[in-house]
Amino acid sequence: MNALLTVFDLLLTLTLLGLALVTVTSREPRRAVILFIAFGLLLALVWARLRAPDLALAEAAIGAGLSGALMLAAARRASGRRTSPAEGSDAEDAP
Amino acid sequence: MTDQVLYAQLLYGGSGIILVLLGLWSFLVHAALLRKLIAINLMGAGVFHILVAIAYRGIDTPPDPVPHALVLTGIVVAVSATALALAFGKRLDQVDD
Amino acid sequence: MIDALPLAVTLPLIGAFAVTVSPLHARGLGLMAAVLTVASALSVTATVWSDGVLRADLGGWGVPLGIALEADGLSAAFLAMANTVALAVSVYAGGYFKQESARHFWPLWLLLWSALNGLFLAADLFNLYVTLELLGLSAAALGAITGTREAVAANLRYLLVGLLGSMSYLLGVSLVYAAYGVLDIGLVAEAIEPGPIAWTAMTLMIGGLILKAALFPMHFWLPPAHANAPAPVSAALSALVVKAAFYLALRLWLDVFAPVLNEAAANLLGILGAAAVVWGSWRALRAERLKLLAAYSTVAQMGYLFIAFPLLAATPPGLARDNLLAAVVLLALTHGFAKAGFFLAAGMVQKTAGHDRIDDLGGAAQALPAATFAIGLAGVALIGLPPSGTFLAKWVMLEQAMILGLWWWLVVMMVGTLLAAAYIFRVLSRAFNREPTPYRFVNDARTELPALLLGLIATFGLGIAAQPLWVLLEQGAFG
Amino acid sequence: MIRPLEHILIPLGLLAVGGLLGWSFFLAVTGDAGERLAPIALARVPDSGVSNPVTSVLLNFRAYDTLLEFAVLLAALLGIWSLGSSGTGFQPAASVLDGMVAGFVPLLILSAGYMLWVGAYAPGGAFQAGALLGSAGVMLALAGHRNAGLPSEGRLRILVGLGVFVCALTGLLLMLFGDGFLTYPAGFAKWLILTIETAATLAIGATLAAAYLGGRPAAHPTTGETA
Repeated sequence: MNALLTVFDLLLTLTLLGLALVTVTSREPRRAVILFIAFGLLLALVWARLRAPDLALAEAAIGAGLSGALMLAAARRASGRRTSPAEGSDAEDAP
Repeated sequence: MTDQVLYAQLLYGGSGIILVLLGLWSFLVHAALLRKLIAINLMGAGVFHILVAIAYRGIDTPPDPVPHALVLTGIVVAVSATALALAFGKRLDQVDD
Repeated sequence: MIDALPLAVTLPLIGAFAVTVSPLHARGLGLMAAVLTVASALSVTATVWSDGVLRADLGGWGVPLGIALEADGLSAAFLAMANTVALAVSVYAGGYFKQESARHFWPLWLLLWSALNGLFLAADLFNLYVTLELLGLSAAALGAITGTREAVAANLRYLLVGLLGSMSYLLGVSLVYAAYGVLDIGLVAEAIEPGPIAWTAMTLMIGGLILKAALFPMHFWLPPAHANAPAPVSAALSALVVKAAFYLALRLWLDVFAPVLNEAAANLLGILGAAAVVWGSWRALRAERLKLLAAYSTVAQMGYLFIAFPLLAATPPGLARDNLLAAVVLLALTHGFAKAGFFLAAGMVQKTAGHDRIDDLGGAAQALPAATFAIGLAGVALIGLPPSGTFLAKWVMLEQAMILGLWWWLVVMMVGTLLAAAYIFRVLSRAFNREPTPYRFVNDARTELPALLLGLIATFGLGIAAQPLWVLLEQGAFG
Repeated sequence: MIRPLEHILIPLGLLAVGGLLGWSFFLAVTGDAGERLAPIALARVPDSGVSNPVTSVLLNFRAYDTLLEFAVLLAALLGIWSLGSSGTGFQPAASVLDGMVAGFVPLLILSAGYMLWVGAYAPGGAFQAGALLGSAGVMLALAGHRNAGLPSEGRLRILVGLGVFVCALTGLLLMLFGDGFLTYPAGFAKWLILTIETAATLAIGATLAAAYLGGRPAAHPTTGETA
């Protein structure tokens, strides 16, 4: 039982970190946001495992859900604006 | 504290630290607002993850509610800041057009 | 039972609700909330003065479970300065903002005010994080209130930098809770021991605050953010908001991390402060716009405050150290009054002339005598000429640096003072370059008197009557 | 292409920071912090008026934090509003989506009420409930409702400030007529917490939905408001 839990914890952590890594390295705004939402949902799952169901609910609804919705709207605007010329380097559309 | 709990605290707390570093790296090297915001939210998630990890006291022991309350506060602060920053970004787009 | 500590935080919150709900009466309601808030804050300071340290256990649970508010001499001094300046800013804003911008200004301004008071009174490390975030968000929102490209871009950067700073701070708090299991400042101070945990936590927390206090080289966000905000907001940002971050750094340094301090960290802060003094003063001298000059001058003045850390670290506890600490606080308070007065007066110049280009200020002194006089008074305090509080404070710091044999800090402060004199006289010489023509001294009392009053307090009030500050700081601030 | 700052210097710096952090965290977790505040907090939960420990901390032991947190939410929304009106809404949704929304929104509102009530003794509470209300607003906005189901500006202004107001007012009244700021008298804690939470749920829901619209609600035809 304990060994199983240990392996489960390790897998969960590795998935979480992997998801975070692909989130920060993805250039396309919309894709990055969707990965971020997935990350938030997985984080909620991890917190449920750590006996923090209140936080799991809040993270899923606010951290992933509403932050994600806000960012998706922004990403849609961002890709709408640069439909025409440069789809290129990420550093170009600086704030 | 049993070894099982210590292992979980170190594993999850350690991954929280990695999340903070990953977010910090992304915040420093990426210029686009959306990527900076994702980065800072990831950093926040890392800090929250550390707090959740130290609140954990075993699979059948009630966890420490104080860090949980801090994290809940932090989540709401994070979404507020994200919303405000995105509104700033939207305004910049409008002024540019 | 009336407890002034929670009142000072809650009254502006209630006021913010009132002006949010009835934006048409924003100015009247806002001023009413401002007066009530000032009254409660000053009564806190007066009570600390007469009765000693004040403490309130919110929720009645007591520490470690509950949150406490605490006012000692240090908090009371900053609280009194911040609330006086904030009242002047409020009166000025009542004349400055017209209907549409007034309804946006007032609720955010009262929220910012509440965050300031909350920060000065907080005795809980996590509660401080929440006040920092409230301060950062409301400050950035206020700075961008004009909606121009420059203002929004500058304040977006400020917001992001501020978030990074508070994240670093929160990480430090998490580490403290993990290691010591408490959040109350007093309890953490009892539990803390020298070692890597305390080290890392201190670096994270003070590092985050340095970002927010715009210490060189993290100052890059400040000049555009403060120079592009409307004048009353610039005054509050430059005089109060960065000062709050400095206050908290000083508080942590003195109260929480006292057992783990070392000279290397203090020297690093001092070196950054010295660089800020030279760089900020130089850029202020080269600035083309009056408000940009004032903003760079803030970078320099924040530098002086951080030079105090190595001096404090090198001075053994006793009368000399108490005097040094009081001098630093006096410097911070004087700068608060002077910079707010400067920005408010600069706002009048900008509004009347339609621009704030220093080279084209010709005749401003004749058109706006009161504003020019306020700039002159604030200038006296920014340079550190007698009888301003800055003069006295710098004198104590210089003396202590000489006694300690740390002459290089002395050189930096001298250079900074000369540069400050140069940039202030540059403004004044431009303002006075026309034949005098008779005008009224005061044109618009509501906006010019607050600036003038702040200048007077900075130059005469805190200079000639600095003694009470020493008495106030004896309430729990001297070690 | 290797950019030295991005690919070498910053990662090296972060590695150093990470090492320091990891080391300190290891020492902190394996040190003698014991059970931190957990035993004290859990022992007092029965006196807090609610049996969910997290709600106890949030709305009783550390309720002052929560008051300031409501203020943070309000500040963010006021900042968004100061930058202008929301502008163009979303395209009206296809009828399928509209039908889904018609079913979903009441469900979300119901779950929000349930979440609020259940927060006293089970996972849930004002924040989760408020978030559900907020998502109902987001759904309506996505389906093409211009104001995301929010009321007119006058009422909306009351709604978004309600969390700050009710919590601060409760605190002050308890200070003036009771034992101290936000000190709930025995026996009333449950109802005071529920009152604050109800106000907070409405405020959080309205604030999050309004923040999603990204500007002040489009002008009501009768008021003729301009940005």
